[in-house]
Amino acid sequence: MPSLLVILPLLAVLLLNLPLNFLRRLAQPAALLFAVYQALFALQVLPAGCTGCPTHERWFVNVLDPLTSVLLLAIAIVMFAAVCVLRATASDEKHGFNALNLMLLAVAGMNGLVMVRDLFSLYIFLEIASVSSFLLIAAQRDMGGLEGAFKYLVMSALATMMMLASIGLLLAYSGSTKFMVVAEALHAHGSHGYLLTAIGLFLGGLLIKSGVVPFHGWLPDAYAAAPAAASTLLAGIVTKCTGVYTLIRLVQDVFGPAVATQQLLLIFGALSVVVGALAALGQSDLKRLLAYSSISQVGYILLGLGVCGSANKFAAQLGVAGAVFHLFNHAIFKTLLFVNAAAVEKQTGTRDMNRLGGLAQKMPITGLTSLLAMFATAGVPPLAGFWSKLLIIAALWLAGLHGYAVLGIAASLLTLAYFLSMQRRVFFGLLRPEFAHVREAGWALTVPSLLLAAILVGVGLALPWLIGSFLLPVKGF
Amino acid sequence: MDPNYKIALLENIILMAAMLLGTLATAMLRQFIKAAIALAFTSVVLCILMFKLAAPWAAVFELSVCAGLITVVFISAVSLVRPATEEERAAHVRFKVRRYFLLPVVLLAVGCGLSYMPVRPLPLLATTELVTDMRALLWGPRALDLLGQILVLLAGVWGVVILFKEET
Amino acid sequence: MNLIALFMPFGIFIALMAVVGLYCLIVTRDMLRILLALEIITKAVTLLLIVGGAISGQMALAQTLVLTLIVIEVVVMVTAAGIVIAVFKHTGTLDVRRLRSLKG
Amino acid sequence: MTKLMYFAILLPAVISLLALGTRKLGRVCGATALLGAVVNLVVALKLFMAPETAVHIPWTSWGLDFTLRLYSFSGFIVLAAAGFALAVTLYSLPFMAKRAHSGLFYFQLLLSVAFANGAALADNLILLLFFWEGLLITIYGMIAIGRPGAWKSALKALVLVGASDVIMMFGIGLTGHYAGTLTISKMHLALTHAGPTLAFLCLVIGATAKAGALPFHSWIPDAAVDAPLPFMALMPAAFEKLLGIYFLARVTLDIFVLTPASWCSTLLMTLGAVTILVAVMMALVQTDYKRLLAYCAISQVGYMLLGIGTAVPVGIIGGLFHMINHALYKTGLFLSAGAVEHRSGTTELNKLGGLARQMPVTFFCFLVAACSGAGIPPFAGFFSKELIYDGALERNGVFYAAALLGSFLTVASFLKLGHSAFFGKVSEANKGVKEAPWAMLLPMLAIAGFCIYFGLFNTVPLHKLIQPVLGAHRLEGHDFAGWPHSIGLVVGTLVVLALAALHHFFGVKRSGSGSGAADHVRGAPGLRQAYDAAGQGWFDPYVIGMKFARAIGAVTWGVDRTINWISDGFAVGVVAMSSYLVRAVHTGSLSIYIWWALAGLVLVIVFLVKVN
Repeated sequence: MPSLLVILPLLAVLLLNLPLNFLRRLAQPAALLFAVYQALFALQVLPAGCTGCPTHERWFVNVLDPLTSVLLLAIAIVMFAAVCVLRATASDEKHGFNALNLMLLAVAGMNGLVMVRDLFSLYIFLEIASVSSFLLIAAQRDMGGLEGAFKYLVMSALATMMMLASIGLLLAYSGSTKFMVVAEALHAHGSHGYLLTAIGLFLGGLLIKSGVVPFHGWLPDAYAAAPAAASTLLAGIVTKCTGVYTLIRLVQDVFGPAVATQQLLLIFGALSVVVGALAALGQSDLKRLLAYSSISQVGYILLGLGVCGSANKFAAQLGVAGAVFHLFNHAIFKTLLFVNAAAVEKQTGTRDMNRLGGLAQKMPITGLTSLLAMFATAGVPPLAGFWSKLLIIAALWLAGLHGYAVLGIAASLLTLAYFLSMQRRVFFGLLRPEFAHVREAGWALTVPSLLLAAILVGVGLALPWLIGSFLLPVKGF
Repeated sequence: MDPNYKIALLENIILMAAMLLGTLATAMLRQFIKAAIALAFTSVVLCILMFKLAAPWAAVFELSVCAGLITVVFISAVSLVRPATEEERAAHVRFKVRRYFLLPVVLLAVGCGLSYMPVRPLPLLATTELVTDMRALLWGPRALDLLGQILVLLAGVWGVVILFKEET
Repeated sequence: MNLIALFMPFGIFIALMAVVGLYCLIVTRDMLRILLALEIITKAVTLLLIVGGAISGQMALAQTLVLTLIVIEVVVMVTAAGIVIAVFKHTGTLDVRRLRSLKG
Repeated sequence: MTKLMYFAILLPAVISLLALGTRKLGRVCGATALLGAVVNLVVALKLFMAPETAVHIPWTSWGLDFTLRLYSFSGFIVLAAAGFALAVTLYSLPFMAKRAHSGLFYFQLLLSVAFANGAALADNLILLLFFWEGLLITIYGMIAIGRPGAWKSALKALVLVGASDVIMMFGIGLTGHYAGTLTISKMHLALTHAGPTLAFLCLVIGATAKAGALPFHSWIPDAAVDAPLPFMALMPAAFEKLLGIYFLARVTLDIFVLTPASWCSTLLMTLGAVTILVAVMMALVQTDYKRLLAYCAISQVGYMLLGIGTAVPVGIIGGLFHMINHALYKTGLFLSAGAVEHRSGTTELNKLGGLARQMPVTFFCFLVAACSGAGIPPFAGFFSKELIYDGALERNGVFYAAALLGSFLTVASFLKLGHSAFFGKVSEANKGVKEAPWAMLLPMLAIAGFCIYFGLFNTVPLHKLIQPVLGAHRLEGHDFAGWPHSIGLVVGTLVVLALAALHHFFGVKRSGSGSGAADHVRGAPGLRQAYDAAGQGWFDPYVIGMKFARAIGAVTWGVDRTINWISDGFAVGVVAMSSYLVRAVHTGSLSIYIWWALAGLVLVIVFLVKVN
């Protein structure tokens, strides 16, 4: 029952807020349980999802294709990690409880978002996830959080306005907001300026939401300023769902991979890859570095998506498969890195990398898993990130876009450079005397770290199996 | 062209011009309260326009919620922050008008540009399914939107709880 | 029927309203005015949705969309106002230029 | 049975993780490792008994499939590996007890078992390569945890074995290309064209390098000194030989069709003969117990190469039989070296002596293993060597002569080793030496038992283990069990043995001590210069390679300096500058960010409209 994935969090929020004290204590286990349920559900429909799992119900009919199922799985995993981080870092019970409710709402929004097939419903669920995210960022009412939330809110409102304008224009033309109807209508006069304006407006909105250069201004501020649990959820999955997933879905299903769209995706993708990596290189705030790294990695996803309409069918298939795979991988390793950042911040009280150092001795699990995540991000075999980057770069090369392929490889070096600098400044080197008594951050942070690291390694090793059964069919619907 | 349509169009254009004036007033009025009231005025004109375009439900909603509730939100917000900002506001006034000098130029450029832009004709698609009963639509195919509304409202409630509740 | 001919008179005004909103959004330094600017753009978009429904004949659909849009609009505005007030309590000002501690 | 095959790979791996987890717990970790080895042996026994079977799980469309195949040969290898693993694990319990990193050692030992089982069972070349490379990692790891500074030897092993593996990878690619499949059991390539021949040579290099033949051998003697001793007994003495020769046999028997007429066969035999002679010459002059054994092990690989290279049934059977015999007696010898090291604290022959009285059981085991290695009837090594001689003689008398000469030198070096370690005067330091603990003796005795058993009752191993590998149709009705058929060969061998003994007594008389029995060889005109050169690493490809690399490095130094400012000053500068600029434009101002977004939006729309 896919609709349960939206209704259960809603019911949970309603139930947990009944004026009964013991219910509050059940909140975190309930949220974890829900995450596990969702993960199991997604895993169960994943194998059947290749052809599209038929679902007979009122709201979500036949929506469980591979792309949606993969996103559902990623949402569940990131939510699990975020709830764990919340448990470890919440300043007091009240804050923790508030944040948990908002997380449940955000997850309900994202679950709906990946399952709807209607432009306007998409907007609604997008807005649910976004509003919950603003509130999660601002929840502590500290200055940084408020600033980040305000910037995010304004840019996000701008983005939704663009999307709504596009929906209005398309409504006037096609008389509907359903993906299928709009896609057919666009097919008839796809090259008319009016419709292209509509598409452009929607793309612009999505590019803001995904934080692609030059639409990205809000992203580093929001990521860096948010409380640990919120930034885990936000960086791990919210922007991936609201921006990147939607972009993939709409470009594939509704707007169609026109030549101009592809070129735009490639240009913005390349710009993001380079600018994100360059900006990350000079950061001293750990979370801000990770935020810029996110921009850079989203650029890779866009590059992969940019060949989705290539004349070389195999390249197109590889590109989309790579984009979706990288989306999933990025959700995993970025979550892992944010969990570790939360552990470091919790144990040392700072995120300034110039003041850290040598923590790998004291926090071996955190150091090791972030090394893994870093290798995965930079694309070191056989971790998951290597394969997805390989797919993307291979697709670019096959499609004849050699320049972009070379750029992708070169930017990998930059990725490695800024992550090595991070690893060196935080985990290696000399341990500062004030951190002599730092210890590992406790199970609530190490368990999700280890889990996510295991997923990274496992997915990387299982690639030969994954690629035939899940990844390549993504393009096939 | 149908003369009735032309008259209706003229009325609509007059209304939209009023709306545009309302937005300009919202943007440029010095006092915030007045700006908020100008926004409410814009909403009222939009409401009339909706009535004319045969959207009574939306019009009622626009009138009650946007013209009413949102104005209240703004006014109460500004009353919450007013005391300390009067001086600052005064300091801004001097160059504030100057900042809006460019707006008429931009508006003129955009308006002219759009009016004289050559656009190929685009045929209207024959709509396949025409649903006229709004309630049937809202409870039928678009029931998902209602679920979404509930979720958004819940998020809003949490927003109020988190942001407005005094720290104890 | 030509969609462009039907749409253009509305389209120009909607675009002009949006431009007013965007202009205000960029030049203003008052955080509450930023919210007003967003509201202006929202008005334009609301009108666009209604016009879209009117042109395609899907008035019922357009109305349901506008209903939902208004609900969401209120929630976003309340949230935004809450954030602005919280910022004010921290800094004692509504100047958006003060929101520049996160940079680089 | 398919489940059993998974068990054979997964169980040791899982238990290895357990050992890693309990590495701080000393005895618990050892017990875990022992348990792992026992479980593995049980699984291996069951596998050996099981009928021929295969697993095939398609992975990719281009031939990388998960394919395992259990048949007489792979079952035999898995069983033998399991036996050695158990013996070495049991032996390590006392040996590693007081040493650092014992947990890591057990972890890697069991992991090696898993990889070895995987490599033996794999029926897909890429899959095989995966397990093969896994062993490379454990080799590196196990050498590196030896005495301080062992990482140098580990690196040498990694580079040399890695280099040969790269060649093998290339060979696998070529083979897959020509055969059109990567499944080993589906390949039958004739060595008639240049392409397949090149592929064959690459694979042979991979296999022989793993077995430790020239010229990829030089890491073994270094590792012998640096690595923990059980590693030597396990890896170079047993696993590497088993797997290397196993793969060589599969390359020559299954993947390619090697005929006696082919020049490849002659090449293999020549390589074998050269390996025998060069390595045993080196062995003869060593003054360290372990180094001597290491060179000896290399030389024995030559016999196997020679036997398999003959491409006639008797030679192949001899080679394979020698593989298992050699694994047995060389493991036994290394274990005896470990026992000596464990008790006396040194393995330098000059400092040893007279241990036969103090460590009688160890001496007995050494004696049996050495006899087997020297080819003295009726020990196992005698029979396998006779078969190889037979095969060599069938092809060409020169190879027979070389093998016989090698045998002479082998005996001489074993006599030197035994004499100097176990006879003569007891040195002052070794006065209090006692017999090794039972956990070390038990594996040694078992191995000694097998050396005798496989000799006296050689029908059993030959009928059950070796001859099924070739299959009835290739044996052409021959049966190689029992006593050698040719009396002439036996006489020849006995004469050589006697000559070696005479030579030894002559040497002892001349130099006055057991360890100096071969000094006259070391000092012989012509040979002395060769030995000196070898001592300086002139024949060591690693050393040569490093010298070469250093020379190139010196030449490119100047070029490098000129490029340096481009890469260091220029490229890094550009990156740092752009990074600074990028950060500088992120002023934190909301309206600027909105500007960017709007500009982007206009760009998107204009681009879309214009390009369409």
